Amino acid sequence: MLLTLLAAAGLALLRGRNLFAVVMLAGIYSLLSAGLFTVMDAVDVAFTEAAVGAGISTVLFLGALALCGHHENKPGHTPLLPLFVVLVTGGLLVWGTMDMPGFGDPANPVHHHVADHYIEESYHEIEIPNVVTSVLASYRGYDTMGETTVVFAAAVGVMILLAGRLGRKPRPDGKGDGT
Amino acid sequence: MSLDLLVSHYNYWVVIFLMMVGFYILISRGNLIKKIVGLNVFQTSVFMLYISMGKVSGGTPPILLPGEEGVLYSNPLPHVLILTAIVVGIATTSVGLALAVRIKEAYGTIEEDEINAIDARTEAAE
Amino acid sequence: MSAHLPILQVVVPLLAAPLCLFLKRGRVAWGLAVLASWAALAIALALLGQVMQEGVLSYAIGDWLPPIGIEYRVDIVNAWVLVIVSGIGAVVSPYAMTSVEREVEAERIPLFYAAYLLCLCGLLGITITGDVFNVFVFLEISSLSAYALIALGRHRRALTSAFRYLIMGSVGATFIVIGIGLLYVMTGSLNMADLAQLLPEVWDSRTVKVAYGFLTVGFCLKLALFPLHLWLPNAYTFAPSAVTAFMASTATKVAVYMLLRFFLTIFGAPFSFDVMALDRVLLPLALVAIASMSLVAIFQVNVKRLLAYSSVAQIGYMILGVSFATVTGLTATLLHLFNHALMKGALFMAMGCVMYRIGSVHISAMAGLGRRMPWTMAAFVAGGLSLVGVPLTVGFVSKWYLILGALERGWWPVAILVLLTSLLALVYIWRVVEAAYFRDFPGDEATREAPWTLLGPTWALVALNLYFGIDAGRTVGIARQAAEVLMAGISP
Amino acid sequence: MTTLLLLSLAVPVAGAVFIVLLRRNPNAREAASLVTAGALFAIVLRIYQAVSGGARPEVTLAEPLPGIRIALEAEPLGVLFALIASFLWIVTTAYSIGYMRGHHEKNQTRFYLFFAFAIASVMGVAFAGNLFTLFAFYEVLSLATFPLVTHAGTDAAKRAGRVYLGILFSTSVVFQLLGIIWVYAVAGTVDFEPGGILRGHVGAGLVPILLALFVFGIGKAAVMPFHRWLPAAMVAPTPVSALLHAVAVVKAGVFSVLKVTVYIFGFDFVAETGASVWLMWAAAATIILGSLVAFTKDNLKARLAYSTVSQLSYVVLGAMLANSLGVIGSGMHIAMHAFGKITLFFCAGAIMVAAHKSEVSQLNGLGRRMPVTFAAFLIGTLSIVGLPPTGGAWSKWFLGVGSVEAGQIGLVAVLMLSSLLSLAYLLEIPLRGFFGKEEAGGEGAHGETHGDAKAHADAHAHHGAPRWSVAAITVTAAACIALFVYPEPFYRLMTMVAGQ
Amino acid sequence: MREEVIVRVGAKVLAPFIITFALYVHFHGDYSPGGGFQAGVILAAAFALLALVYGLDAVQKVLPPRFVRACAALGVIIYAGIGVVTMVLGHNYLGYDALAEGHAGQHYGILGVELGVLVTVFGVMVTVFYLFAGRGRRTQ
Repeated sequence: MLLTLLAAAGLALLRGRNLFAVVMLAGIYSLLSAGLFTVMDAVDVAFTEAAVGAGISTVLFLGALALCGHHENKPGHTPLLPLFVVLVTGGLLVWGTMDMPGFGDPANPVHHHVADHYIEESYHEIEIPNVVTSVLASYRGYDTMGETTVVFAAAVGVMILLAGRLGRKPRPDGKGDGT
Repeated sequence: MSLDLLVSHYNYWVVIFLMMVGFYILISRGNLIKKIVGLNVFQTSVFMLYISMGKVSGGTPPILLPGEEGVLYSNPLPHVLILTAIVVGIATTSVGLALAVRIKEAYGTIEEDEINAIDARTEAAE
Repeated sequence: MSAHLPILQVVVPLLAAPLCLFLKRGRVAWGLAVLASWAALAIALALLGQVMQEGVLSYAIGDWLPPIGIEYRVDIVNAWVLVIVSGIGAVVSPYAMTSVEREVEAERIPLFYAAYLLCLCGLLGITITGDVFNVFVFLEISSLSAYALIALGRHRRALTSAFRYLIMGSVGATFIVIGIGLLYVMTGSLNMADLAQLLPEVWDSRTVKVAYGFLTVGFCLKLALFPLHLWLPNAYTFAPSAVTAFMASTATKVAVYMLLRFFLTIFGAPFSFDVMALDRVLLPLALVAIASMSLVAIFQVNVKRLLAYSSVAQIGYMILGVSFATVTGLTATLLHLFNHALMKGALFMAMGCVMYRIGSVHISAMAGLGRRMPWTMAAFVAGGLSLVGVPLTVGFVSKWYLILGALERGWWPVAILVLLTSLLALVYIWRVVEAAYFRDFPGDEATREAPWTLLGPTWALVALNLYFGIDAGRTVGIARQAAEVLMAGISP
Repeated sequence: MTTLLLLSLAVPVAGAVFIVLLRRNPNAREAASLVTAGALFAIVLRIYQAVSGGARPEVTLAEPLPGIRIALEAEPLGVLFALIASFLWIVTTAYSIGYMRGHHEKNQTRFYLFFAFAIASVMGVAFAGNLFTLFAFYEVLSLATFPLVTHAGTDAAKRAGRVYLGILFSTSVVFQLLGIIWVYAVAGTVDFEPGGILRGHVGAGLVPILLALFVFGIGKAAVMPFHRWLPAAMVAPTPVSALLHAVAVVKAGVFSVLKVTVYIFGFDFVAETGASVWLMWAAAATIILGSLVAFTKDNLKARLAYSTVSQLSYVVLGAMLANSLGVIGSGMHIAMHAFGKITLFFCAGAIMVAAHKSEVSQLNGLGRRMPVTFAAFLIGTLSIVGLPPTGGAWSKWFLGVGSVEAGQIGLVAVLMLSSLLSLAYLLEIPLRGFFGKEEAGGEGAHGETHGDAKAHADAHAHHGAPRWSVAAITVTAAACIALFVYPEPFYRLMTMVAGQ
Repeated sequence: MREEVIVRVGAKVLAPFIITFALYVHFHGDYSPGGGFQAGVILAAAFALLALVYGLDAVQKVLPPRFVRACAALGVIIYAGIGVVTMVLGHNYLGYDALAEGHAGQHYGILGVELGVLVTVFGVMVTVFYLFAGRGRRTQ
C-alpha cells in the first residue's frame, strides 16, 4: 500500500512542472518512505528521514525556490536517451535481483555474518539496548565521524557559495580584475 | 518466473521502479532544482533498497529487550549505513541548492538549455 | 605513535579543516593548511616505508577488530597512492597562498583552506580505508568540498561546471552505493579483505555481476573515463588555478585507485578478467578516450581546457594499462598515476602563474610570454615535454612500460596507437610553445615574471619530473611490487 | 679515461654556460666558443688514442629504469663520429664568427648557446653505450637544434621548424621507440654489444620489421619518404646548415643506423636473415631520387640539401649491405661526406654573405672575384662525387666493392649513376663561377635592386668573404685532399668495427 | 506579521518544548530511536521556527551567525578530538574503552561523540538556514 502510494508520488513528481508543488510532493514522498522504513523496522531511519527529507530539505528547497522562481520550462525534446539509459539501468537491476535472497528471509547471509555479532554481543560489549546506536557510535563510529565531516563540508560549501557580499557577481568574461 | 520469486522480490522491484523514476527526473530534466529533486528521489529509493535488505520477516526493530530470549531482530547494520547516507544526501542537496541559487543570480535562469545558450553566446563573443 | 600512523594520515587534515573556520586571516589558515599537508606527506612516506619493510598494516578503529569495526588497511598499493595525493597537496598548498589571494575574495580564503583540507582528507580517507562503506563516506567529503572549490572560480561558468560535476558525481556515488549494497546483501560484510574471501562463493550470481556493473559505471564517472568525462573539462577550466592543479593531480587518480582496489583486491583478478572480461570492456574505451580526447585537445583555445582534455586522454592511458591484465600493464598504470600527477600538476601550476600576471589562459594571451615570463614558460615546456613523453622525463617512463605491456600481449597496433597519440600531445603542447616564443607580446610592458612563491612550487614539480625521469628505479620498483600485489589478490 | 668521456659532454655544456655569462661582450663570447671547441677536440683526440689502442672506456651516469642505463662507452665507430663532429665544430665556429657578423644576425648569443648544446648532444649520441642513451640524446639533439632552425623567427622559419620537429619526432617516437622497446621486450637488454644482441632471441620473420623500424625511425638519416625535414631546415643560418644539417644531425642519423645494425642486430645476423635486402633498395631509391630532385633546384642550399639526402643513403646502404666492406665504406662515407659537404655549405654561405646570391643561376662569373671560395667548392664537389684526389674516392670504393660482395650488382650501377648525377648538378656551380659570363649589374634576373644595395654588394664581393670564413673554407677543402692521402685514422677505426 | 500575536505566542510557547524534545531525543538515543543527529536537526528547526516568526535579525541576535559557524566546526573537533584522546590514552582511535573502566568507557564515548554530532548538525543546519534566508532577504 505504501509502496503504491510512493509510486504514485514518484510519477506525480515526474509530471509536475510547478516546482512548488513538486517540492511539496517530494516532502510527501519522504514522509511516505519514512512510513515504509517504520514498517521495515528501521525506526531510527524513519525518524531521520522524516526530520530531514520532509523537514529540513523541504525548507531548503522552499528557500531556494524563493530565490530561483518556481516554474519549470517544458522539456524541449523527447528525452529518448535518458529513457533508454534508465530502462537499461532498471532492467539490469531487476535482472540482478533475481539472484538476490528473498525479501525478509532470516536465513539471508546479510543477517548473519557481522549482524549476528551486533545483535548478540553488543549488549555485553557496550550495554546499550539500541543496537543502531551501538553500531552507529561505536562499532562504526568512524563512519559517523565521516558523516559529521560531510555535514561540515556541506556547511563550508554553502558558506563559500552564499556567504559573500551580494552583488559581486562573477565576471562573465572570467578575467581577473587584478585586485 | 515463479510466483515465489514474484512475492519474495516484489518489494525490491517497486523500489527499483522508484529509483528509476528519480534517476529519470535527474537526467532528463533541464531545470536545476528539478534535477536535485530527482537526485533526492533517486537516493531515497536507494535507501529503501538497503532497508529492504535489512528487514527480517517477523522481526522487530533492533532495540534490544534485555532478558527476553528468542526475539527476532531486524538487521541494524543497513539502518546505520542509511542514517549516514541520509545525512550525506541532505549535505549534497544543500550544496546543490546553493549552487542553483548562485547560478540563478549569475545567469538569471536555472534552465539548463538557456544557460547553455548564454554560455555559447559569450564564448562566441570572446 | 608509529602504530597510529594510518589513522593520523586522515585525522590530521580532518582536524585542521574545522580549525580554519576559527581563523580570520587568510595567511594563518594558509599556514595551517601547509602544515597539515606536509604532515600528511611525512606520514604517507613513513607508511610507505613501514609497508615496504613489514608488509600489510591493519589498524582497527575503535579497537573493534574487522570485520566488526572499520579497518584501515595499508598495503603497498595504497601507500603509494597516499604518497601521490599528499605529495601533491604538499606542493600545491604553498603555491596556493599567492594564487588564491589573487583569485579568491579575501573573506572566503579561510573557507577555501577548510574546503581544501577536507578535500585532501577525503581523498586520503578513500585511499587508506579497508571498508567499502567508509569509501563512500570519504568520497562524499572529498566530492562536496571539491564542488565548492570549483565553484570558487571567477567565471560564472565555474558555477555551472560545479553543478554539473555535482550531479554527475552524485550519480556516480549513488551507483557505487548501489553496488556496495548488492555486494553486502550477498555476503553480509563490508570489510574489503573479508569480502574478498566471501565473494568467490557467490561469483556466479547475477547480483554480484550487476554490482560489478554498477561499480564500474560509478568509478568511471568519478575517474572521468570517456564517455563519462563530461563534467571534467569545464570543471578544470573554470576552477581557481590552485584547485585545478590539486584536483587534476589527485582526484581522478584516487578514482583509478578505487577501481583497482575494488576490481582486483575485492573481486580479484580472476573474476574481473576471466568472468567479467573487464579487460575487453576497458580496452576499446581507453583507446577511444586516448585518441578522441587528444584530438579534441588540439582544437582548444583555452589552455586550461586543453590540458583538461589532455587529462581525460591520460586517464585513458591509465585504464589502458589495466586492460592489459598483466603485471607490466598495471605497473604502467600505477607509474602513470604518479607521473601524470607530477606533469599535470606542473603544467596547471604554470598556467596559474600566467593567470596571476595576465589574467587569462587563452592561447592568444600566451603570445610573447617566453620572454616576459621565461621561467613560467620554461616550466610549461618542461612539463609539456614530459607529457609528450620525451626521454629523461617521467612521461617517458610511463610510456615505456605501457608499450612494453602492449608488446607483451602481442598487441603491437595498440603500441603504435599509444606512440601516435603521444605525438598528438606534442601538437597541442607545441601550439602553446609557438605562441609563447614566436609571437610578440601585445600587453603591458611592465608585465614581469610571476612571483617566486608561485614559481618555487611549480619548479619543484618540474624538478621532480626530471628527477624521476632520470632515476625511475625506485618508482618503478614500487609500482611493480604494487602491481604484483594487485594481481595476486588479497593475502589472508 | 672515463673522466674524458664525461668531459666530452661536460665541456660543451660548460662552454654554453660561459657563452651566456659572456653575452655582453661578443669577442669574449666567441673566444669562449672557440676555446671550448678546441678543448673538446683535444679530449676526443685523447679518447681516439686510447680506443685505437684497444681500450673501451665506459661510464654509467644513471639508471632511469631498472636494467636500462644512461651509459657512455667509447668504441671505434663512436670515436670516428666524435672526431669528425668535434673537429668540424672548431672550423664552423671560426666560420660562424665571420658569417654571423657579416650577416648582422640577431640573437647571436642564443645561436652560440644552442650550438653548444647541440654539440653536447652529438657527443652523447656518439658515445651512447646503449639504445636508450642513444635515443635520449637523439631527441635532445632535435630539441636543441630547433631554436637554430627557427633562428630567423619569420613565418617561413616557424613553418620549417614545425616540419623539422614534426618529422623527426614522429619517426623517432612512432618507429624508433617502438623498435627500442620491442628489442628490450625480446632481448631483455638494449646495450650495444659487438656482434649484436638479437641473435637467438628473434625469429627470422621479425628481423626485417625491427630493422625497418630503425631505418625509417631514425628520421635524421633522411631515408625517403622521411627526408622532407632536411630541405625545410635550410632556412637556418648557413653555419647551422653546414655543421648540423650536413654533418652533426644527419650524421647522427646515419651513424645511429650503422651503430644499430652493427651492435644491436649484428651485421652477420642481418645478412643471414636477409632482412635488409628491400631496405637496400629503399636506400638506393633515395640515392637516385635525391639526386634527381637536386637537379631541379636552383636555390643553392636546397640543391645541397637534396644532395645530402642522396648521399646519406649511401651510408644507410653501406650498413644494409651487412658485410664488412660495406660497413667500412659506410663509416668512411660518414667522414668523407662530412668534410666534402661542409666545404660546399661554407662556400654557399660565403657567397651569400659576400655577394648576396642564393640561386645557382646567379653565380655566373662570380668565381673570378671569389677564387678561393670557388676552388674550394670544386674540391668539395670532387670529394662528394668520389673522385681522386679527394677522400670521397675511398668511401665510394669500399661501398662499390661491398655491393659486389653482397652480390648486388644492380647497386653498383646505382652508385655509378648517382655519381654521374651528382657530378653534373654540383659541377655546374664552379663552372658557372669560373666560366660563366657575368651579367650586367651582377644581379641577374633580379636586377631591380636599388643602387645603394648594389654598391654595397659589389663592395663586399670585391672584399671577398669574411676572413674568418675563408680560413675555415680553406681548412676543410684541404682536409678533403689530405684524407685522400691519409685516410688512415678513419680506416683503422672502421676495420676495428668491421673486424670485431 | 506583527498582528499575528497567536503565532508569536504559539512559537514562543512551542520553542522550549521543541528544544526539550531535542534534548530528550539526544539523551534517550541509547534506549529508543534518536541521537545526536536527529536532536541537532530538531534543535535547528526550533530556531528556524523562531526566525520565521520573529524575523531573522531577532534570532541572529540571540544566536549570532559566528556562533553557529563555530558550533559547526566545534562538533567535528569534539568528535575527532575524542578519538585523539583515546589514542593518547593508549588505545586505538575512537577506542572508548580507554575513557573509563568497564562499560562506562563506551557510554562516555558514545555520549561524547553524539554531542559532537549534535553540535555540528545544529551549527550546520542553522548556518545553512541563515545563509538561504539571508540571501533571500538581500535579493528582495
